[in-house]
Amino acid sequence: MAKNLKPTIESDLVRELAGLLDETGLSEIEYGTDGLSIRVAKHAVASTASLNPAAVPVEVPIAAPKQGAPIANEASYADHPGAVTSPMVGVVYTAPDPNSAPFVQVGDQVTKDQTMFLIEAMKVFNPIAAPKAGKVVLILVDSETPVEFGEPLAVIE
Amino acid sequence: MAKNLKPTIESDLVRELAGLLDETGLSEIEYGTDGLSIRVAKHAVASTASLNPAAVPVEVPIAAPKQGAPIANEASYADHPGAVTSPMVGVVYTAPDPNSAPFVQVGDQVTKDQTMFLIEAMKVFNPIAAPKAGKVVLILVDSETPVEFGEPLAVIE
Amino acid sequence: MIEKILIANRGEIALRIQRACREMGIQSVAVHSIADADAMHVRLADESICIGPPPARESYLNTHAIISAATISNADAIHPGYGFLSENADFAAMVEEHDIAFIGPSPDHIRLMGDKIAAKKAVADVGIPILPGSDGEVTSLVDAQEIAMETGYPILIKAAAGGGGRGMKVAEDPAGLEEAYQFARTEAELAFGNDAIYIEKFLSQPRHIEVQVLADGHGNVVHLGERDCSLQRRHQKVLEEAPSPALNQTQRDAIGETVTQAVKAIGYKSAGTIEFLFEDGEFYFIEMNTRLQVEHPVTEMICGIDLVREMIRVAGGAPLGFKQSDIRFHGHAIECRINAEDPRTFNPSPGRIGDYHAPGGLGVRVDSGLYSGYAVPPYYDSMIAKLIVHATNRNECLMRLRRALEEFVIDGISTSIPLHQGLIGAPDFINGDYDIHWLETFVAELPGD
Amino acid sequence: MIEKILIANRGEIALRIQRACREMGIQSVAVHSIADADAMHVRLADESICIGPPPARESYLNTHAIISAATISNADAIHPGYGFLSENADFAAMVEEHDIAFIGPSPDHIRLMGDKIAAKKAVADVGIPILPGSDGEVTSLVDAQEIAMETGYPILIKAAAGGGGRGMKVAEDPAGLEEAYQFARTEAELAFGNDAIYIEKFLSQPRHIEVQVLADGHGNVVHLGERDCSLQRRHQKVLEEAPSPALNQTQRDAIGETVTQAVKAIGYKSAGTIEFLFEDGEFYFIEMNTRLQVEHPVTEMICGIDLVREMIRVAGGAPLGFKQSDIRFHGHAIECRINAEDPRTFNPSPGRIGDYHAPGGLGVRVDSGLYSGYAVPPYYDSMIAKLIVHATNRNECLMRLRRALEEFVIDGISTSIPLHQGLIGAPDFINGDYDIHWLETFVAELPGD
Repeated sequence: MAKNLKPTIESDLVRELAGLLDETGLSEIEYGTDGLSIRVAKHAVASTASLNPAAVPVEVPIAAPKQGAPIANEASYADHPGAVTSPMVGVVYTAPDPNSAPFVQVGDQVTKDQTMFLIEAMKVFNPIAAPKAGKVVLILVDSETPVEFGEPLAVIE
Repeated sequence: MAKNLKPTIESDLVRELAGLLDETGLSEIEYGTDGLSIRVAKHAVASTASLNPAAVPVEVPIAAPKQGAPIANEASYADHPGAVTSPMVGVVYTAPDPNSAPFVQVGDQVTKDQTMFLIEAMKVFNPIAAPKAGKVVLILVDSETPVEFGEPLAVIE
Repeated sequence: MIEKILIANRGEIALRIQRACREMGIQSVAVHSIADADAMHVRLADESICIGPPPARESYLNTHAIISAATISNADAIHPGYGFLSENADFAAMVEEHDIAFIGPSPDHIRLMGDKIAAKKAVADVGIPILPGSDGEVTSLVDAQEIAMETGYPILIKAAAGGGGRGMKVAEDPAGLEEAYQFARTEAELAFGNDAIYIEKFLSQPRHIEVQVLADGHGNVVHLGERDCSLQRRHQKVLEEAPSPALNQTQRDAIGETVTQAVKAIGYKSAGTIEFLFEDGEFYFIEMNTRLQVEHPVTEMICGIDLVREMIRVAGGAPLGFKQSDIRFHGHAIECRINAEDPRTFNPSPGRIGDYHAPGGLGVRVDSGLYSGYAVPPYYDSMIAKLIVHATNRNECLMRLRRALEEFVIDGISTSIPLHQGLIGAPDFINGDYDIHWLETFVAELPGD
Repeated sequence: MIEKILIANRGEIALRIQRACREMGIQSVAVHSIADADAMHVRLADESICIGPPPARESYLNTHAIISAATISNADAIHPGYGFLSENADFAAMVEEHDIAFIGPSPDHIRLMGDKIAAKKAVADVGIPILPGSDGEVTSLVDAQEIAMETGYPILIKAAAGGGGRGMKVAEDPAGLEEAYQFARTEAELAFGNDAIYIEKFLSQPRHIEVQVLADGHGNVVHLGERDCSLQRRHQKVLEEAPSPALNQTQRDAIGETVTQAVKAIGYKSAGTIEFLFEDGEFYFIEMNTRLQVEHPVTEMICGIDLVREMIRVAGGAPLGFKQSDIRFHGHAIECRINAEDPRTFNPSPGRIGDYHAPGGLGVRVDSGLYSGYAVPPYYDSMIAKLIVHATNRNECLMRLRRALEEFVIDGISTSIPLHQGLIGAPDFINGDYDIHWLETFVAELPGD
């Protein structure tokens, strides 16, 4: 079913902040821009044993209730440079019809603009074209399942 | 404001805030402008770690409304090892009566158990004795003013 | 029976509707733009679907994406909230064509009330008092001059397709009429793609008073009293209260009855609001809002009725569970709209919330999707919270409001809380003595920094 | 006129009283122990005075410190809240001797109701139904045997100085009487320094139903309906609701009238509660609480009256502003007491709060001094928040409660929120079918970890 799009962990940024923490001798840095916030901390007393869960170096804002929809693992592919993401809400089809072979399969070489999927929205079938040429290394959706805007469908490398 | 650019860390700003932290002797700085917020903190290294969070005096909770009564500067003397603190709520007197000289003055040497103040509570005058011998370096209250429990009255060194 | 509702909105109203769904045992689907992935209503939703990028026209106004989202999630109803698609008749029709219930009035009623000239005629026909002026569209300057003379100056020229204060021009006297006429037509064409204009008497010191109605489409219509929304800045309501300090019980009962009969006569269904200007004891129709309003909570507080619940029930075909005689009004309620903006310059102030602590205790309600660590996105309306207080009478309500505003902590961004604190200390406001221009003057006279 | 009130309490009730003061334009003085220097009510106070170290007997029970604090701050009244000194007649008398108004009943009424034998006699004389049993103290085993036989087994032996469930022993039959008698006397002597005991009929499946009254000392007394507080664990109330699902309107009106007349007859002043056991349609007096109660908000929600405000008004000499006929009851309210404790083991869980987010929206009230970063001290009662919801009827109230509990975020410590979530899903509770033993059984049958 539909999934939340969640920001992936920007590990490099965390490492950079951790470096700054050491360099400056701070015990905490919180860094926020729209859509991303990182807090890194290193408490002196935590060097022997971690008494305090707040010492975990990365924190996503956590004050909101947590009953929301589960976070899909595939969401982390959305920022992959070779990700093919859904430009609309709809139902994805991996083949032109149920009796045909899929448009693409893992391992296939695709050319730029080659049709990889169809997405049905408002009773219209919209072809989803490969954004670049390359090899299909992952297909992240099953045929006839709903997809949301921005959801990763496949990865091309 | 473009928000979809890949975020980066403004390391120089963090370094500059860290420098300001050292320079000003603060333990925390939060800095926010549109679309960017940075918080840096440096906690004093606790000499002994306590398992009881209620006993840790390091962090002042920050979410509560701020309209509360102002915190007296003298409050910081309460933890001074030579502080003489009020054992009760009442009105303090620095002299046995308005026409007499004060019990003690700054610069006086006091002996242990020497009367330094009177505190009137429930119409009873309670003598406040020096907890140890030493020199009176500070007197923190005026005569006939109200004091609360634990309020520092004087400092002996 | 409605079993799953897609909420085609964001912010506090999405959360408000979601709460009603949860309390009714109805599943809810949150749709959101990329910028709202961390929003409270998305986190609390049974299901959530990202429908587009941050700009509203590509997400919250993207009718295809929303209908698709409803289809793939098997939602059997859509609640549009306020703003966005809530008064878009074509969208309402499209929803119905997909066999999804639109939680609101019929497309025809939305369309009728969206055309200000047609709406005025329609409500006048069913007994709603209107401002004297032209009988529909004015198409020539000569006609305008004649009508203005009959109506009496000053007069107001308004765009037929306008609303929310846009597309209006005052003519103080015959000399100013031609310029105002040409200006209004040009602006109407530019702003709405439709240069139709009409003329109304201009009131100098009116109050904005509106009457809330609920209709079930089975012939049952009730009114839930009035709201006084005169405190406006640039035609945006800032603080609303109910009941209005300006009405007496006779006026209240009379306008309520008039509105109820009119709404019944036009065959309206769902919640709706008829807005009036009120001056010298007379009501004059402004427009009918065919949707839930931002300020609906003040009505809920004084009449004890959950308006969103009733909208959902009615959309599901249920009759109203009460008659006019069952409705009792209790005490006084005030709502403050809290915006992410500088309280003096009114510049928007999006950004990350630091500490957040909502006021609590007796008679205090907060409708907000804020939480500590949430980032207010810069793409949408600046309203981030509504503080609603209720008390036995207006004076106690003001005191409670003062107390609650003092308790409210929203760190990290600027908010309009200080403006509200100033407002509730102003003698005119304390006395209930204000019109629709009062707030602009109050703001202009605030001491500078 | 009272101009400054010292609040001799802590936690949510101190904040509750402070809010009432602020809404009435009355200054407030917070007194606190060292452990509570960062408490919300201290931070919000006009003035605050530290009165002692963490242990309550040296701070919140330290009468001298509190009176001194009132004196140095020129407070003209003291509100004792609940617990601590609220039912200490000597303290009330001491306050009055210092020309400070005690916001509560007279010392004589506190003393009378503190003696359970005397209280029972006094209320029986003014028409309150009591449990059959001894006519006052029982001083010999022989008397006990005779009275028990007349009353009918099982019987309950209670300490005259007891309360809150302490000092009670059941005798199932004549054979068990001697042991129960000796045990009860010894325990009464040990627990209360007073071995006086009395005998009452033992009810097997009673509900706990209490009636709230307000009296102004000028002869005006009203009742504000009942609360059902049957959901108890170890004699501590866990969840309260109003009205009781067990009463019909005739029973409600009858007990309300009985209590009102009785309270008038004894000349009582201020807020008070008469607690009953209710079984088979009959009420039996337990005790009268001569103070504000933890669960007072459920009454406030259904009758729209601010009980703390009225207590303050009455203490200042004002007459009640309403008669019984002015009081209307609306809908249903439930209060959940949220404790800092493990929801399964009930072990206390003090400590620092991480994220804190209170539920909001229509019909939801939170009374709590919690905030993000606050440390719950280990020295006091574990109740840290009260969640009160109000809705049109009991079913909607349950749904709203469920929704509000889901929204409530209190991180960093364990709380009893999961217990409440379990409770509101239990069919017996949903049906309103429970007695004072029900919750103990429910808790015992909860699945283990």
